[in-house]
Amino acid sequence: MIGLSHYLIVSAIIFSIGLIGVLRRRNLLMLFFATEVMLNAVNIAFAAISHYYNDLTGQMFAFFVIAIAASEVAVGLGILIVLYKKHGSLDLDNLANMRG
Amino acid sequence: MENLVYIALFAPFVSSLFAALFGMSQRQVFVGIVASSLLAISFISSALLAIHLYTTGDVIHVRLMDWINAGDLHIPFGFIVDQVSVTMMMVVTLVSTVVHIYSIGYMDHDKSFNRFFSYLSAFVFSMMILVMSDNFAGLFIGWEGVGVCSWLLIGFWYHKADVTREENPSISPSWAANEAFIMNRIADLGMLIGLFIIYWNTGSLQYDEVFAQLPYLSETILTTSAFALFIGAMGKSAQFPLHTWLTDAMEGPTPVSALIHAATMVTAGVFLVIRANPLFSMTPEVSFFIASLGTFVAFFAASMALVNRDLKRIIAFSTLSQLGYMFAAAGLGAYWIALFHLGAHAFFKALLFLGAGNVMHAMHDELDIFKMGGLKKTMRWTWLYMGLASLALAGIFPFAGFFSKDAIIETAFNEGTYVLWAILVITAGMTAFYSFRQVFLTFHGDERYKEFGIHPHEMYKYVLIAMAPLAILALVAGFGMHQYEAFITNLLPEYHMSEHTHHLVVWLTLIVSAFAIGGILLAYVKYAKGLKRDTKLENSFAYKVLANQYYIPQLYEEFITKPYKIVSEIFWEKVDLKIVDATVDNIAKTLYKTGDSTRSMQTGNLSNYLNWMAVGGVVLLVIAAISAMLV
Amino acid sequence: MEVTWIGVLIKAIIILAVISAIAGFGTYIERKVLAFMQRRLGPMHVGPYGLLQIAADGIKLFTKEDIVPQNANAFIFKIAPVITAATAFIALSAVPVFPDFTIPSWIPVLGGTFVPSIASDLNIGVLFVLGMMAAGLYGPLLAGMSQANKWGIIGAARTAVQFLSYEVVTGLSILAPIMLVGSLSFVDFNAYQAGGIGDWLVWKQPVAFVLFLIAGFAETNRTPFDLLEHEAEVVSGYATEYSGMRWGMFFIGEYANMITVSVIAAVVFLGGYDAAGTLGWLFIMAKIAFFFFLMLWVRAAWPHVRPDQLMWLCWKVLMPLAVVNIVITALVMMV
Amino acid sequence: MYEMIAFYLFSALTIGLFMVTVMSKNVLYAMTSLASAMVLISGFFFILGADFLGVVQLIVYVGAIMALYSFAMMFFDATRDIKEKNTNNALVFLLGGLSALVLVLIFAAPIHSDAIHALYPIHEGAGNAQDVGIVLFTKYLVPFEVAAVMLLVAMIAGIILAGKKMDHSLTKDLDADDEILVVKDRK
Repeated sequence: MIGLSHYLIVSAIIFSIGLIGVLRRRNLLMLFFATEVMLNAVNIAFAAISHYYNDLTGQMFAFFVIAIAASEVAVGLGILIVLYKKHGSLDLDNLANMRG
Repeated sequence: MENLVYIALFAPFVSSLFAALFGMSQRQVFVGIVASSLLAISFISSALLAIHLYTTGDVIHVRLMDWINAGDLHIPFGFIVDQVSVTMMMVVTLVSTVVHIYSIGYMDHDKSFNRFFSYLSAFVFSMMILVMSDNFAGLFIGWEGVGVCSWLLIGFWYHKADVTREENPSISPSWAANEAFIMNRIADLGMLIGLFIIYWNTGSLQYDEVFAQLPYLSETILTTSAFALFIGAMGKSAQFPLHTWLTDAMEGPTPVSALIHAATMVTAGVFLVIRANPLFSMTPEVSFFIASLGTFVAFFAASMALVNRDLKRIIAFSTLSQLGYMFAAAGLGAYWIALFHLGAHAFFKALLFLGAGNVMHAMHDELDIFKMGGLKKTMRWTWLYMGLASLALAGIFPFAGFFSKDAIIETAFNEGTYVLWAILVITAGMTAFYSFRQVFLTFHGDERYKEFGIHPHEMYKYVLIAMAPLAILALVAGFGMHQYEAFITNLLPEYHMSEHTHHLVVWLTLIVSAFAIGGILLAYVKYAKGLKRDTKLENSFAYKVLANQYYIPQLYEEFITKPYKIVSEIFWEKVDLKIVDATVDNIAKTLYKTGDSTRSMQTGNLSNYLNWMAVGGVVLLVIAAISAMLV
Repeated sequence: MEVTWIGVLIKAIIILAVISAIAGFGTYIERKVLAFMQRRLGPMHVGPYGLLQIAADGIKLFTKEDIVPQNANAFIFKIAPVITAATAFIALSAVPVFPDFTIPSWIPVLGGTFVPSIASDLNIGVLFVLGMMAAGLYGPLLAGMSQANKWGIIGAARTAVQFLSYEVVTGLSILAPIMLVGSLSFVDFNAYQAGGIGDWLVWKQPVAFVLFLIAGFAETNRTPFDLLEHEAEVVSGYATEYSGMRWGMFFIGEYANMITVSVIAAVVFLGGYDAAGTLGWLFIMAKIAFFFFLMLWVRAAWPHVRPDQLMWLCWKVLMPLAVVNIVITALVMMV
Repeated sequence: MYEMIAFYLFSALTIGLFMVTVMSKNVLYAMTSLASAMVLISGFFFILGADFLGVVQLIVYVGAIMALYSFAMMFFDATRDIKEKNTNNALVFLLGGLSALVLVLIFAAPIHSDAIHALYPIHEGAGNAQDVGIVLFTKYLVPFEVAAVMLLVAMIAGIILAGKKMDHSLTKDLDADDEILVVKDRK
């Protein structure tokens, strides 16, 4: 029988995959992808908890996460395009202007 | 009727806001006219309310809204129009209407004309709140409101620079304004404490509820609260030892002196004692202290007025002295007499000040009466007004001052406090003397101003006409005393002379009048023919003490201001710099060092930052896991 | 009747077989209808009245050389048509193509099996179909992006723009009927309009109906909105580099989507399979056929629009109309 | 039984696809695998009875968000492999692996679920869409409205960021073809 732990573990694994992506990617677009992976991982956990505790709050949060992802894409892609026009690349190493 | 209450209350507010709209712009005469009209509307409403109250006897009590509703504390924004407040409303709105019109002429050449009207109307609004509120909280708000407006108006010419005390005893308008404000704050602390005690013990600040609870309170509480409230009254009404600000407040424009520092605001202290009369009648010790202090101040202020050379300061000292009379009456339980004197005094004192304003205007802001004289020729109307007001102040029959002051002196006799009575009688004589010293020095004798190249001229016509109501009232107000007694004693306790006093009343009146007339005669003999300076007298010790206000301002400066400054400096150097600032600096230094040493982490590369973030996240996770295992 | 997995399987097979066949047959119909409307004969040479043209086309498609351009991303290039076809069929799985029936008991093995009207009756059927059709945009998109061809890229860009924009209109226009019915299930839609022709939602929601049809044309990439592969402008758009059966899959997907939109329009607005039994069959088939024919008819009658006109129509005309329609519906329902 | 099969199938597929997303050098592969994994995640939602969430995932995530990504990718060169310096790969995998390990450990440990109660229990009989609607428009009305405003703001921001002067580069006067010619000239 599949329990909550199964879903949470899958969610944790996917989250870690996303984390690895965030850490090793240098291309901003790929970073965005990795972020989406992490968001989706969290959504799985939310839906699973919602199901197993019979409480809709988890699903609500998943909805809001999706809404946030949508806003993030709208703004983030705009920034990416501006960056690309300005620097001709999306590589993070080229954008390190803020050295402390 | 309810609408009239709101009109009377808010017309000055509207006027203030309207004038404030033009506060930064050029002088606009219509601002003054609109403000005066609104004040006149307020006055008419008050008058209608007074007539209504006089004919029907209905006390109007309105509740605008719930103001504070927190926990057990319920303070509504309520207003009451009863015999006491309607008297005050009449006095305040009448005098302020006259002063507003007067100011159109007086402030004619001032570039901050509009701003002046805004402040002046704001003051009237605060004063109306003070007198109309049905609870101590509202009274306190008005109390602070008039304080702020007074500060603004005393310091109206804030751009004038500070000078030494020898040159000008009040140093500068802004200094005087600050002095007034700070002294009032000190006194307000007393008042606040009084209010807290009252609220703590009765659970309310509504007048009626508080007074209904008084019989159940212990002696100590009553005495403390009464005394604390009286400290507030002392500050606002400039009683000794908080009196120095009032004379310095003469730095403000003369209409301000007339309205605020003679007729209305300074009487707020007396009003408070009258308003809280149930409390004060239950605390005879405090009441007697009030009476004694009032008598002392009456004499004390009059003595300083004897030798002063500054036209406005003389009137200010006389204000102090008359306030002393009012407190004496209130302290002796004759509340309605105190209120009557308050009203009568407002009329003739405002008139006196406005007259002084005319003189000032004519003399190009010169205030030294030794440099005046013979102004009667050019300023006939002003002479008439000031002479009339001085007669009223001196208490000569049939002027208003005669009736009210005589009643106070009779009260002192009636209560068996013969010492107070004697002092008050002597003071009456002194009052007459200094008033007429001033009139004679200003308007009679040789024209000393000529050597200063001044060409005096009479004030505008409309200003003189506007002053007429005050003159008429100063003349006839006394005859309404019996009707007023019947009216006011509906609310205030009645006060009757004993049989014994009644028999002697003619003699008492004669004694007082004799002193007054004697004072006038003395002044006539000494000054009517011109100024003959008596250097021997002027160099005598007593004269110097009086001229320097008993050296009290100097004492304050020496024993309060200077030590305070020294203590402050010590604290600044020892505590603030070495402990507080050092702590803050060290925190900053630590942060700087930490930042310096960890700066290399900031490569500007988002990837590195993300790595660090992940390290932090993993550490947190591990901590969470370990703590979960431990629990 | 209990839904068994055998029934569902049968249904799925029926859908796959029938729709695939219709897709092939549809090309024939389309050519014929267009020809008649243009006063010519259309395919006539292969078989009687050119009926065997389908078979000839099939053979051609299957035997044509499968080309993958040199610089293309081969894997993506290969799966893109599959995505189109697959999403189109998955969408059909939640649509009631025919009424439910029981296989007569005289047929061996399967006799007595209940075949449901919808392969999987989700209670959010409408949204599911819309979602799958939305996912269908990946076919043209990936195809265009993977083929290293400028026409392809432009086609892909147009795909994204057109599908994303018109999804908004589709969703909004169908929202008003959803509000009236109070359910997202096609079965409930059918039941709501069971009372005969007077109960059809098209009478209550004419604006939504027209908007849905227009958006449906755009979503299925039909004339006058076939900008994705508009020959005169972008050669063949996303399909430029495709040949053979891969191209055929796009074709099947497009026809399947046409049928899906027709079915939704028929079920949501025109009463669905209202009468039970044989007549229901006929009715829904007739309705679907009508919408299919309508698409061909429009193709014959209307010219293309420019891309900017397409966007203008979507965002400045249709979407506001749809929103106003929803607001009015809501107000009417509230009152 | 079905649930178990579906779960393991979906889990394996999503994890695999996400691995592709994270590891692939090719943007198209990454995008495709991400989109398909998201479709599969909606499958998770359907298994969990969150039908509405599943459909929203399909329409919004797959249909809109990922489509937007791919649309934006057309501004960049999608077919070329991206070159990234991958320093410190060991650290990255250590961190990722460690976090996964710890999380799995935490979730695999027995959960004390007694104290947790449902605040908005799912009604028997009513569909998921109805349930979601009721909760969304009562308890979560304000967050819902805020989210709507946030989306509007994001939309405006996106338009302003991307839409301004789309037709010419801020830094370069040459377009890509001219650049190639310039390079050739230098040779």
